[in-house]
Amino acid sequence: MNQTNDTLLLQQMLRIRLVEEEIAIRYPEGKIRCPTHLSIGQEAVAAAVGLALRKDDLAVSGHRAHAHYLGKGGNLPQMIAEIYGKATGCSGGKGGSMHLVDESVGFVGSTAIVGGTVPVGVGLGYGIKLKGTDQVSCVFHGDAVVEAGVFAESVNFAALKSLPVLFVCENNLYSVYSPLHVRQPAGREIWRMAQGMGITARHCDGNDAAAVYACVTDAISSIRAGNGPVFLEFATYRWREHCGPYYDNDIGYRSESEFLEWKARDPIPRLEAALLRDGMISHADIEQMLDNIRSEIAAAFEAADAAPFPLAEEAFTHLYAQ
Amino acid sequence: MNQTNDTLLLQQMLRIRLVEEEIAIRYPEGKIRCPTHLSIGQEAVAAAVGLALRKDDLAVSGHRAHAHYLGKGGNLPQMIAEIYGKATGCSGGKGGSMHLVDESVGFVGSTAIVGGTVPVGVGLGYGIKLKGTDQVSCVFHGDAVVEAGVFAESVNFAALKSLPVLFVCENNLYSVYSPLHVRQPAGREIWRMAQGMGITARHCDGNDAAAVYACVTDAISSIRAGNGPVFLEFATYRWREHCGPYYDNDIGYRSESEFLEWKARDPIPRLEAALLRDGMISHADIEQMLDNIRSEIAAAFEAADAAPFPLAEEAFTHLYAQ
Amino acid sequence: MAIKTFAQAINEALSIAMEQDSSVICYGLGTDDPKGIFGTTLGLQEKFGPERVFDMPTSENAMTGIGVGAALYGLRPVMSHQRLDFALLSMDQLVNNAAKWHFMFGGRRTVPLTVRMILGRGWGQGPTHSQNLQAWFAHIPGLKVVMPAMADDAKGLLLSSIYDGNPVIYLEHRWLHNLKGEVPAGDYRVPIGKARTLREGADITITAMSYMTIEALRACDFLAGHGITCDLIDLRSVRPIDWDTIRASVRRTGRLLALDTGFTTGSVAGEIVARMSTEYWGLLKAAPDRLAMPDYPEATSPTLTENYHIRAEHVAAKVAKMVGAKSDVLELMPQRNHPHDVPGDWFTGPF
Amino acid sequence: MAIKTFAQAINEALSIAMEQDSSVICYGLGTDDPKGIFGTTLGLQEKFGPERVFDMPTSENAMTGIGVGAALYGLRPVMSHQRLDFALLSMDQLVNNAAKWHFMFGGRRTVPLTVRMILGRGWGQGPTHSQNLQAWFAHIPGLKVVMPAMADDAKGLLLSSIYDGNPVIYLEHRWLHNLKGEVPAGDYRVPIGKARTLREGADITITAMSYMTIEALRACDFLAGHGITCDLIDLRSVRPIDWDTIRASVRRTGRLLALDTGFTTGSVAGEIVARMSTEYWGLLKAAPDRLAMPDYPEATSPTLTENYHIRAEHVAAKVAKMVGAKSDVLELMPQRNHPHDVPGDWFTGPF
Ligand SMILES: Cc1ncc(C[n+]2csc(CCOP(=O)(O)OP(=O)(O)O)c2C)c(N)n1
Ligand SMILES: Cc1ncc(C[n+]2csc(CCOP(=O)(O)OP(=O)(O)O)c2C)c(N)n1
Ligand SMILES: [Mg+2]
Ligand SMILES: [Mg+2]
Repeated sequence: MNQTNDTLLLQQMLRIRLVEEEIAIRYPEGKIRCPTHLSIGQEAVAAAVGLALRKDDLAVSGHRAHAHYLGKGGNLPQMIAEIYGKATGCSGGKGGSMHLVDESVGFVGSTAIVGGTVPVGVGLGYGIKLKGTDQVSCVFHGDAVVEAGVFAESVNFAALKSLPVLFVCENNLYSVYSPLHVRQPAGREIWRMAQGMGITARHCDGNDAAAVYACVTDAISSIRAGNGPVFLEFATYRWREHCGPYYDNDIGYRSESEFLEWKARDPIPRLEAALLRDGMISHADIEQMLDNIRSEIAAAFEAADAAPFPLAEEAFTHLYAQ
Repeated sequence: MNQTNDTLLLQQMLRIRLVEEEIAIRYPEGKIRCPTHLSIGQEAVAAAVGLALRKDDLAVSGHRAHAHYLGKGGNLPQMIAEIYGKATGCSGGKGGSMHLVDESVGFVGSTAIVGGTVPVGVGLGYGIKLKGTDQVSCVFHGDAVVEAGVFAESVNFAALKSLPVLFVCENNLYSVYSPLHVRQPAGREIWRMAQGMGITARHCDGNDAAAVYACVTDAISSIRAGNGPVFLEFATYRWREHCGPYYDNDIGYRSESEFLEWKARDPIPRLEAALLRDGMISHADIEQMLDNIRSEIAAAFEAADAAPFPLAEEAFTHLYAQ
Repeated sequence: MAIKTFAQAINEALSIAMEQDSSVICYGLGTDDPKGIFGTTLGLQEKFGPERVFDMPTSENAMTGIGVGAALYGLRPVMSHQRLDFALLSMDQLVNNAAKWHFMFGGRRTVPLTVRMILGRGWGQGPTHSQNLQAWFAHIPGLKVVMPAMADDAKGLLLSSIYDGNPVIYLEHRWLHNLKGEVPAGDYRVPIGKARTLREGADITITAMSYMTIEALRACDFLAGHGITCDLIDLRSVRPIDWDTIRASVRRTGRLLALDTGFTTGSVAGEIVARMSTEYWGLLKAAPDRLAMPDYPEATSPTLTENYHIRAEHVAAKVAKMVGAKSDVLELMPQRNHPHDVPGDWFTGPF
Repeated sequence: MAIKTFAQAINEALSIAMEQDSSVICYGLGTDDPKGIFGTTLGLQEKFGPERVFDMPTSENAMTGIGVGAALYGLRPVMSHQRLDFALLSMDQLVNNAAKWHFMFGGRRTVPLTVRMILGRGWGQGPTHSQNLQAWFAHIPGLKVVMPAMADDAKGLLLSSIYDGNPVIYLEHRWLHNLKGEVPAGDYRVPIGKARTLREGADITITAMSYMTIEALRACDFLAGHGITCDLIDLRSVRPIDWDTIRASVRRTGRLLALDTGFTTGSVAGEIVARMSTEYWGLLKAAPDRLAMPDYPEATSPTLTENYHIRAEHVAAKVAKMVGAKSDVLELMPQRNHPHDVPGDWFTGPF
């Protein structure tokens, strides 16, 4: 198989999907003992953005960060180990699912406070600008983040200083169980609001991986060309419950039919079908891809399960840097 | 003299101007011992908004609030006494220049943290909506306030709930000594940003008292008609130093020529000339007006000067409501 | 009296307040969602409508200021944060506005605002979903701070908070929500600023609050079986602190151990030790002491919380040492049979 | 050594750090304006350019997070707040991000961020321009907190803060800016976490910080003239606290008076009393005590601050009482000849 961007995109999406599904399967065993937010249904954005960014570009994210971490090239075994609370985890077990880091690929960190890393990403952008590199700092965030004052403050500063920051907003219509209409005014278009704050902004179908990729690539070129920050809004949908492994269309805050509509827009079969149609990939290629991913995942979970826990005394380390 | 709205406007502006000038004269005596921010040059907005609001409408403001308090009908002797730190002050000496209140006319309070009363004004609006009255809650604020995250959060909620809130932004180009261009992106129009956040927004020359009045009256009708919040931006200019009684065009953050340009747009002679031209008022009327204001002011300062200070033990009262 | 969970008691208090007073409103993230803030707000929107009970944008600071404004208008808002940690975004409105409004305007107005904050713990909540910063609020003149441990107090203190003329921070520990107790019916109020002595004893005064009271109870009951009797004072309010009750007890026992669910340094427990040391240095029979969380954030991995929290056995060991008893009685202490990072077997995550 | 004001010492420290290390940046409201944050940042933008020295939008929370991000990128940002009170808007970024980043990512990264906050007082600063909330920061694991009183320490602690790998809160009292002292030249550093004993004596240990140290000095020097000698420990850092120095002194004097510029309840002074009471209950010769601000906001009117702050005469009176001396010597204490609400006659408002 010829590794084009599109096949890489597919592969990334599949990898994220299967990792998240495996976490969902394992969660009820009670060995993953931390709040865990899955990205199933939203893989296109993470995969495309990750692919469009260079390895030395930087990224930060929030509570739902597995996909962003993996898309950016983060180390899978270290992520799974972290979720299991093991000493071999990317944060040594201190952080869990909501605190991922892989500096070797520019994934600077994800944290658990809504909006908390938005200014951090902008500060990275300030560093980039000051040092004069052509890196980009990418801030992954959800639709609720734009309600946080720190978002407006951060966008204002990024625009003021024309910083190399890419804001990637995954609008999945919900914040926990709260639909947009109880949080933002009717008729609000998030990307237009960002535009009103003074930055270039666009929106795009977040379940069309190729379109996301094109849109992000454009934005990144513009940023690298020194044209300042760009805000991108992607429409997408989270399939499972906000936090935890299950489906929850039955509990009343959204409908099974809404879910099914969005499931029909699953970004993976969509890209798969296009690639098959165009002869870019064969069914056998896909099987091969899946096999590779499955064994990678199996190995990661096995290693995580087998890895040692941090010693209890490790709780009292790393408070201050020397 | 026939007390039309326009003559009332003039009278309000003159009254505010003369009060502020008297404070400027007295400040160096060392009896006014608190940070004090004068509104000289910006009287049109406070006068027009105060006149357009009903007495039972509510208002909040920030550090530069004398004009807003007076415009809304606040008690002058109590304000001067408060600035002098006297027991007869509107806040009993606890608050000083930056903490004015006169509930009898709906002036709910001004405070010293930039943006601090913006959500308070929105909360008043929520109360109004819940109780179903047709009051309006007016939030006076400066151009720096829109940089504070709490502004975006407050506007979002006001728009979401369609609250009866009037945002009055006096854009005087500076925050302390900082011009707009070090704080907000080039090309930013504040009112358009507010629009992007989902609320009705307009802008207007803040030194044309009649235009301000027309604009505010429109906005208030729309709000009372249940159409939700309105944001108004008024271009204006502060003549004296940010805090304190002096001119400071010599210290370098802005130019004498800029000041002179704005001084030429002084809202008071502008309205005065129009009224004289249209025969709405005579020179004698104006003299009479000035005389009345001067004696009112003299009396207020005399009373404040003569009033007792709060007892030192009063410092330890009013911590908790019973 | 009916047996209710702590969460149900909160729900009942809200419902009663909203029923009898149309100025009470209730909002916060998830207030009307299917989980109803761990069950505490379930059914309220159905009963009182979406104008009085509502979800909110993720705008903690403005929504607090909006509560201040609504309170100034004459409402009695109850705002909830699913974690105290999120409320860090609202310190300006809480401290610069809510706490000071009455004072800085010379007593002209009052701000009857109640802010509920849930204290997270366990199951990998991690560094930013587990902070117990009561010491911060207790340091601020103008705020009141309550920390109920028992279901009846959860109800009684919430009703008192709502009807108090001042801003009250109501801190509820996630590990208490499922605990049950007898809860008086109707508009039951527990006065803010009054502690409750849950056990009486001669050997030592123990002060505790919130979930730490539960651990302290286990320790006291165990020790009582071995001849060591403790005065266990459940503070219930940490601002104001009921000094009279503490004084009376310390005067009697001559020993003091202050417990706290927060970081040790600068804790409310430290304040109690400090003040009692100053006032009663002459009559203390032993050095006063405290047990609180270590001066580290709570990490995520289950093994990293094994030695982190103060449990009944630590309290018992400390008391034994302070009263000069042999501490090998501790080996007799019954062990818990559920993992250390959950309040009970009923808890299976994720939040 | 040159004589410099406290503000000049800060300016010099910033200039030296920026000169020798291009990763140091400096920002905050008014940083490059004609007043240069009470003179502390004057001339820096001219020397180091507008990319490294800049004003900012009134966005305290984001600008703190931006400092965290810049620090993670490898810069050493110094952010300034003209009043601590404004920094209340940034507690989320300071406490949830800056303080915890190193810990919650298992030590992978460090956040060398310095946040200067100015403590207001007097001339009607009023309730929200005068808060001394060091107890808050000192309660947070992961933060360091320094509070210099002397010009040399102002310089030495600022340089140490900038080069520390951790977030440091640097608290400077407005009433110190014009005080003068000898300031060593060059890259002079004072270690964070080390106190300084400014007066040695036998009768009592006094701990103080920031402006309170100035008042304590006057008290000590007056008392020394009347035969009462004090160990005066200027804490300089309030997290970490230099317990060794305090311990050594208390062991020697057997008496402790902790002073604080913050609200009494929950103060750092209380923490010192608490810990020393626990550790040294057996050897204290008198009840340990503290003097701090009352548990009320600072009001605006000059008469309302007359009895609000702790001054040298209060310290002297308290010490006299604690050591059992006749307190009528206090009548001999020289009176200040400037009004109580200004640091000196040079101050004529407005800010
Ligand atoms: C400041 C803050 N408030 C509330 C929360 C609780 N919370 C966790 S995730 C979340 C929803 C965020 O929604 P969104 O940004 O749309 O991301 P999504 O979960 O949809 O991916 C909320 C409210 C939090 N973590 N931080
Ligand atoms: C949160 C906060 N940050 C900084 C300050 C200091 N400060 C006082 S007034 C002011 C300027 C505000 O400018 P603007 O809103 O434009 O009002 P203006 O003074 O021009 O009337 C600033 C920054 C403050 N009071 N509060
Ligand atoms: Mg969402
Ligand atoms: Mg302005």
